[in-house]
Amino acid sequence: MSTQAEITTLDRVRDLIVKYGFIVVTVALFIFFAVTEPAFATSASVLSMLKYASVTAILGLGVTFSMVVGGLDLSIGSTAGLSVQLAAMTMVFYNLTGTTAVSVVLIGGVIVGVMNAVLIVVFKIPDLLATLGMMFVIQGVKLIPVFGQSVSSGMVLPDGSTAPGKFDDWFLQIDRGTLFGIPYPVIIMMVLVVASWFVLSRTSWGRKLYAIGANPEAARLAGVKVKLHHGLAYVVSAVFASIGGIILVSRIGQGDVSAGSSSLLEAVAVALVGTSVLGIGKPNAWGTLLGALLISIVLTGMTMMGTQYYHQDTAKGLVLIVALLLSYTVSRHKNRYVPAT
Amino acid sequence: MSTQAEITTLDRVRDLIVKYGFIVVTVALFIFFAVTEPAFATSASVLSMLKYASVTAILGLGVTFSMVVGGLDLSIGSTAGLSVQLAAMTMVFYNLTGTTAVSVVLIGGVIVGVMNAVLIVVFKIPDLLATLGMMFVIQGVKLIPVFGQSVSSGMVLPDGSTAPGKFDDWFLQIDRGTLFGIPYPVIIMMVLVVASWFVLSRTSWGRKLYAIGANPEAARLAGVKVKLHHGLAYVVSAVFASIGGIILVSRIGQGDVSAGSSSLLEAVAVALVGTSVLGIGKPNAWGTLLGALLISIVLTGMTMMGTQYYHQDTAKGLVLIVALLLSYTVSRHKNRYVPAT
Amino acid sequence: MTTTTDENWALELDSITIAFGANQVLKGVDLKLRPGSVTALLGANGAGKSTLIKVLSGVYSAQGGTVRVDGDEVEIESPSDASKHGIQTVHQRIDDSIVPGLTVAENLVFEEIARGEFPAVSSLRRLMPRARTIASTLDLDWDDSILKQDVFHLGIADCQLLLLARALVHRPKVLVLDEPTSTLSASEAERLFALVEQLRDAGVAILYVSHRLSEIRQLADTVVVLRDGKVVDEQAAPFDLGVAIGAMLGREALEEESALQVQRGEGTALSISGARILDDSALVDMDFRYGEVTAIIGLIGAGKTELAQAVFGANRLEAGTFTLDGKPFAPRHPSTAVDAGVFLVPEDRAHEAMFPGWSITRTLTVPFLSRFARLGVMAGGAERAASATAIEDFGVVATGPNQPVDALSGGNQQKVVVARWMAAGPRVLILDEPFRGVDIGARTELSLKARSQAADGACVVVMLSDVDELRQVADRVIVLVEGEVRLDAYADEIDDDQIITSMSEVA
Amino acid sequence: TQSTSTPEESSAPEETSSVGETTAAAPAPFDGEVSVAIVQQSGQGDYFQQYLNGTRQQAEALGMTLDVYDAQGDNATQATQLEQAIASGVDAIIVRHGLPDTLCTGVNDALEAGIAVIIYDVVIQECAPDAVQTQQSDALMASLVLDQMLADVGEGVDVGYVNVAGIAPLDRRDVVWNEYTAANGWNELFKTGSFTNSTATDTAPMVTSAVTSNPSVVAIYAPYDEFTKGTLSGLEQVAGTEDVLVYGADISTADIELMIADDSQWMATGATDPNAIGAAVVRTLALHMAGELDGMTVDFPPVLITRDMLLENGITNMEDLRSSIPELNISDVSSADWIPSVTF
Ligand SMILES: Nc1ncnc2c1ncn2[C@@H]1O[C@H](COP(=O)(O)OP(=O)(O)OP(=O)(O)O)[C@@H](O)[C@H]1O
Ligand SMILES: Nc1ncnc2c1ncn2[C@@H]1O[C@H](COP(=O)(O)OP(=O)(O)OP(=O)(O)O)[C@@H](O)[C@H]1O
Ligand SMILES: [Mg+2]
Ligand SMILES: [Mg+2]
Repeated sequence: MSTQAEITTLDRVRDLIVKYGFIVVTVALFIFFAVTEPAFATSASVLSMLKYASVTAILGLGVTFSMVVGGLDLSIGSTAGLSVQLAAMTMVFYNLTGTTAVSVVLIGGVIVGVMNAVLIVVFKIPDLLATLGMMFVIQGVKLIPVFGQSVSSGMVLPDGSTAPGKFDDWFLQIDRGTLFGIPYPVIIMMVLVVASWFVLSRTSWGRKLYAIGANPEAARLAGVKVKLHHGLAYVVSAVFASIGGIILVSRIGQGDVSAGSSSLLEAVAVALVGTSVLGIGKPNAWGTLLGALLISIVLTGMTMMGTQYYHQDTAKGLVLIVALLLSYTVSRHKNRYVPAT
Repeated sequence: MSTQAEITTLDRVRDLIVKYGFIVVTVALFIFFAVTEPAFATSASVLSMLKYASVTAILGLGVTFSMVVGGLDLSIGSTAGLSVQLAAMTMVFYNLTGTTAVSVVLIGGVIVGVMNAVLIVVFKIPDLLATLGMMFVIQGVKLIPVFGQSVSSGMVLPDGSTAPGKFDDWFLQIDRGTLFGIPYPVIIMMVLVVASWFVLSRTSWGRKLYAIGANPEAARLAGVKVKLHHGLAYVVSAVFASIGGIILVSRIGQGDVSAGSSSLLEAVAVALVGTSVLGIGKPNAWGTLLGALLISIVLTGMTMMGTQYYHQDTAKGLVLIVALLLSYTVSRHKNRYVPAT
Repeated sequence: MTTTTDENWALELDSITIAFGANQVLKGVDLKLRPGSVTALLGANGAGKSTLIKVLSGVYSAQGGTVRVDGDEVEIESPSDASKHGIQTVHQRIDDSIVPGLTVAENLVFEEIARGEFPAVSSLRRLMPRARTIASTLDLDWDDSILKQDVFHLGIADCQLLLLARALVHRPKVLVLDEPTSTLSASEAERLFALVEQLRDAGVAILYVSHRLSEIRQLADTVVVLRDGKVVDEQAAPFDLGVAIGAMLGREALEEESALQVQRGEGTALSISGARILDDSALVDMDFRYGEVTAIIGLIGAGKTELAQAVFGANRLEAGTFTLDGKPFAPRHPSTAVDAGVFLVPEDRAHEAMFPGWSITRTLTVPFLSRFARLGVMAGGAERAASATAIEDFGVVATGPNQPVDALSGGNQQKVVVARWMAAGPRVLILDEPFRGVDIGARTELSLKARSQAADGACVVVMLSDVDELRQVADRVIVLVEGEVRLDAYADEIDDDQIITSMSEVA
Repeated sequence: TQSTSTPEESSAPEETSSVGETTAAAPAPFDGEVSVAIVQQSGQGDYFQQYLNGTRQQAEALGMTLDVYDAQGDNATQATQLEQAIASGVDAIIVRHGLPDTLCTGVNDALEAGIAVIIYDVVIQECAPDAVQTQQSDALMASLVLDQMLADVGEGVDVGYVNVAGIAPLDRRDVVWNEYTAANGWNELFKTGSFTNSTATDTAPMVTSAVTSNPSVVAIYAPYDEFTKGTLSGLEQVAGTEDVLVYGADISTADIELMIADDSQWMATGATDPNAIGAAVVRTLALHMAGELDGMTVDFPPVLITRDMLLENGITNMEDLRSSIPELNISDVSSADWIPSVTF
């Protein structure tokens, strides 16, 4: 057994590289930009970086939950977009308070989540397919009550009347307000990251979710209510999307028809990258956060260097790939491990 | 064996429903539109529907190959976009012939495919991650040589000179020309569908690909060069994307920065739907074609009925979900036969 | 280049070594196979048998040592190299060789497809003749409808037969069988033995891995014992298996099975009435009592798994009601059964009990998370302690509670999945084929555990298809044939012949 | 094909509009059934929704039936949909936005098929001279705003620019911008912006970073209201940029809300009323079909709208704006005594 002990020490060394290779990339990039761009490392710009990471990170956390149970929630972006419309409608069309708007949005999220869950666990449609379908549906449905228009106060309704309401100041503060100088979105993001991390890796529920992702049949035969929890994971995912949507709409200050649509791939990207950081090799909250930060750093840094937007896509992709090379290629032996019994 | 014989007869009944449930949806929709919209069933509009489906179908076939080996090529849309730029550059910037442009595009496709393959089989990066990274990279890279602009004949280059070349008439005919009244894109689509179907289900190579997707370990034990063929599938996928791109650019008649980007999700959708039609339960060429036709029918039909664009998204999603319900919920038991990795 | 050996061996392995990371699994294995003879490879779980075989078949390439075929040194870098040199292997894990999604026929000819021995273009119809040929080598009575269906419709046993046929059709020089009977019924096994003997007489050198001594007695000309990556004993017939087992386990063979003290329990724990187990079988009633080990024995397809899973709430029977301690018991989901103290150790541990990459600790605690959680928050300490104890009690060979279960050998994996349920103090414990791919040492330990659990008052039910195994563990015997009870008696009231005859009598 | 009057079709808000009186009988072909199709590059966003609304209302007023083909920003789709429109056998086609080379062939096919074609904002004259060419004057729109900017910030200052290349109207505004920067010694410190399917949201962070590293800019020109929105929320993230002035383009109720917000930095915008344009295009088409249109090109003049003006007149939405700037209605453009002009 001494031999096997060595194996694990070896593994530990490998893990170190895998674990920190990615973080090193992030930090290195940060330092690089901080040096080349004096304005980069200022507290103001760091905060705004965090702030722009927040929505991606929060959506990414949603995706993470769906990945933990072995699926992938493709409806996350459009769900965020739906929230934007719901919030705007509630306040502008129906002249209700921001609190109401938030509740409406969260309820909307739960409903979407439940619909995904039903399609997947009751009707047995593969996760990817079901959520892809929902993505299209939501994208369309969300625009029906607003006649495909961006909702803004004072807009004229079909009946010719003018929309009575406007955005709550309180609601606008969700994105703009700060606590001890830290923007609320950043605080919300951190709270959700810590919560997700705790739930996933410290609670029995999280353990069940991972079990379902690892081997649903074995989980079922161990008495885990697979369908229930598989479905709940998608409800969580959708609720996270709604929270992201709330921040988005509070940022835009009006119901933007297209908001959220571009978030999907980025959210999936950070969640996927998240699986490869910290050497955990499975979806996890901190990894997702790190992924979001990395992307935010790259975008901000490059814009400050005055590069064209399309160079940023290139960089985003390259960084992603480099990070993956670091993890997967270094820790390749782990993956190759094929138990023989 | 007797019990098993019964199983299969039962299955056969189920299969009938599964097999035709989807086709019925498609035909039903076609008839519905044909009745409500006189202009819908005219040969002209049927042809343009087929033409409209061609690019989605061809990209969908690419995705199908990547799915057959158990992966999913997310770089397909941006590869098509890359082809659009390459073709435009070759003809407009360098004043070369359409034939050269086609070759350049195809070579470009092979290169992308090989890069995907290397990332996946050599560096062991999970398919989804690798191609996602490539997607971002290509999206950016394709814009660098064209300064982020849509290339059109007579455009002014940064050095102040005017671009010398223009699109070949021959090249433009790829999309606009017809044979016996059938547009080339439709012919190309059909050729590729038949070819893909033949390769996948009638050749040893196809069986190897399916084996790699279903049980790589078994394939390896039997002596299949898993890495090689897994990689080749991605080369095929990228080449299909390039062909789709050629049709796109010939249709657009100039470089278009945004071309292809909207194709990804639709291509994935039709390929995924394809797995659920004809009761085959695994990625297959005819299914993909049918998926593309269905979506084309829905979009055209609704457009003629003069509905808002967002109703079309809704419909697209609903049809997708209905089709899936038909297949997966009716043929629920088939899922048991999906390999438990 | 040829070497000067006194005798011409079909296959010579010379000090083969291989390590995974720093885990030296094979430490210099020497092995010679005579043409026309059967060499049995014995070894405890984790001894390295499967690994050695994977070296032979080109799955892993040896890091040290040489391989000679017919005296010529050969490089075996890939599975196709192996078959090029006439070495055919049937691996232990069926799921590593079957390709779901392809038809039975395509699976039969798959190796030939893989090696490009088929024309690049070949419709299913063009594959059929070859497929029929291969099936016929084992005279499998598979008609075209079966050959054309998805291989996933096949039972686990049929899959095993398929793979055997696939290997045998090549008339190999060297045939390697890694625990081929662990999923076969007695009759199917007999058919296999006949075939093995026939091949031996045809001059094939056969390497045969099994944990079933009866088979080895029946088949083997030579016995080689592998222990911790080295050959520790080699015998020619007639064997002293006691010595062999001693060498294999590194201690004296355990007490004779007949030393088992039959205990009669009292108080019905679980009773089954009017149950239809298989599609069209007659209704059956059964009672299971506390304080005794009941073995349900039957061939594959007898419906043992169906019954077990129904009691555990994992699937439903067409008809039948259960009562637990006299109260009606109708589990809709395994969770209900678990709460009621009714546990099942499933048949296929890889697919039904293990989580890829999960540590021993996590694997052990899944069903009982609430016991290790306060307000839903896991108490890591309690968890680790519990698993340390379990590893201790069940003698699991592992680096510690954090080692991934799938890095253990078969026997130790089985110990873990059994320990998971036994440690939790079951009222009714059902074990479905608990001894599959488990060496005698582990088997004995597991049997003793089961018996002591019964002695402590639990109701233990074991699903088996092997009489030796039954003798080792059971107080009471129920013979199940096609979902119907053929015999129900205490172990000391009947002899093996009665059991075997009733097992194979069909209505 | 359903006519525009059916409810599910007019689900876009019908800005309160009034239909003018006609003093003469309609000439051929308007004495009978006339069917029109609009083939638009994108229908997403307020501007295009209002444009389409104007088109619908005017078409309805003229008793035309209208099919809407919407490529959702996909140029290849637009090409195919143009074919479909031709195939559906309408009398006239309105082509709105898109790439010249993409549409040229289709437009000519339509003309050959005897279909009247009117183009909005696609530079296509040389390849399809028989199509009526309309556009809002982007050059004028840009210079109106930039004159205002010059008046506000003066010459020789540091400025920022939010725009992307490759989109026809934006390129036309770009030309003017370059003239002004050259002429007035404006020092362009950054050019940024991202044209995606959520332009405003994606542009904001880029502006934030650009401004953070170029704190000395006093004014930013963002000649497309999605850019302007992005610029505003981008600036919000950077302390000390409260007095950077923003100059935009286009107008909608949503935009007005942003311009009149307390201490809004959006000073001026050059705009046409999309509703009015949408309507004017239909009127131009009608004249053309009746053979009464002289010339083959019509330009729709934009107006300058400043924040001060909005505040002074207490303007909160498009309605107020139109009532206080009637020119926006351009109802006299392409009008005739037999055409019931729609005003908004
Ligand atoms: N791919 C691998 N990587 C690391 N260790 C491995 C690998 N395959 C096997 N091992 C280790 O090598 C040892 C021997 O495994 P092997 O499967 O050969 O045992 P075995 O004799 O076949 O046992 P069983 O009778 O249970 O099948 C075990 O400790 C196992 O953990
Ligand atoms: N993996 C499988 N796929 C399909 N059919 C199976 C599978 N396993 C078993 N069967 C079939 O289900 C029926 C009952 O199998 P079951 O496993 O209950 O038999 P058993 O009595 O438990 O024997 P054993 O446990 O040795 O397989 C048999 O016809 C068997 O062939
Ligand atoms: Mg083994
Ligand atoms: Mg069984």
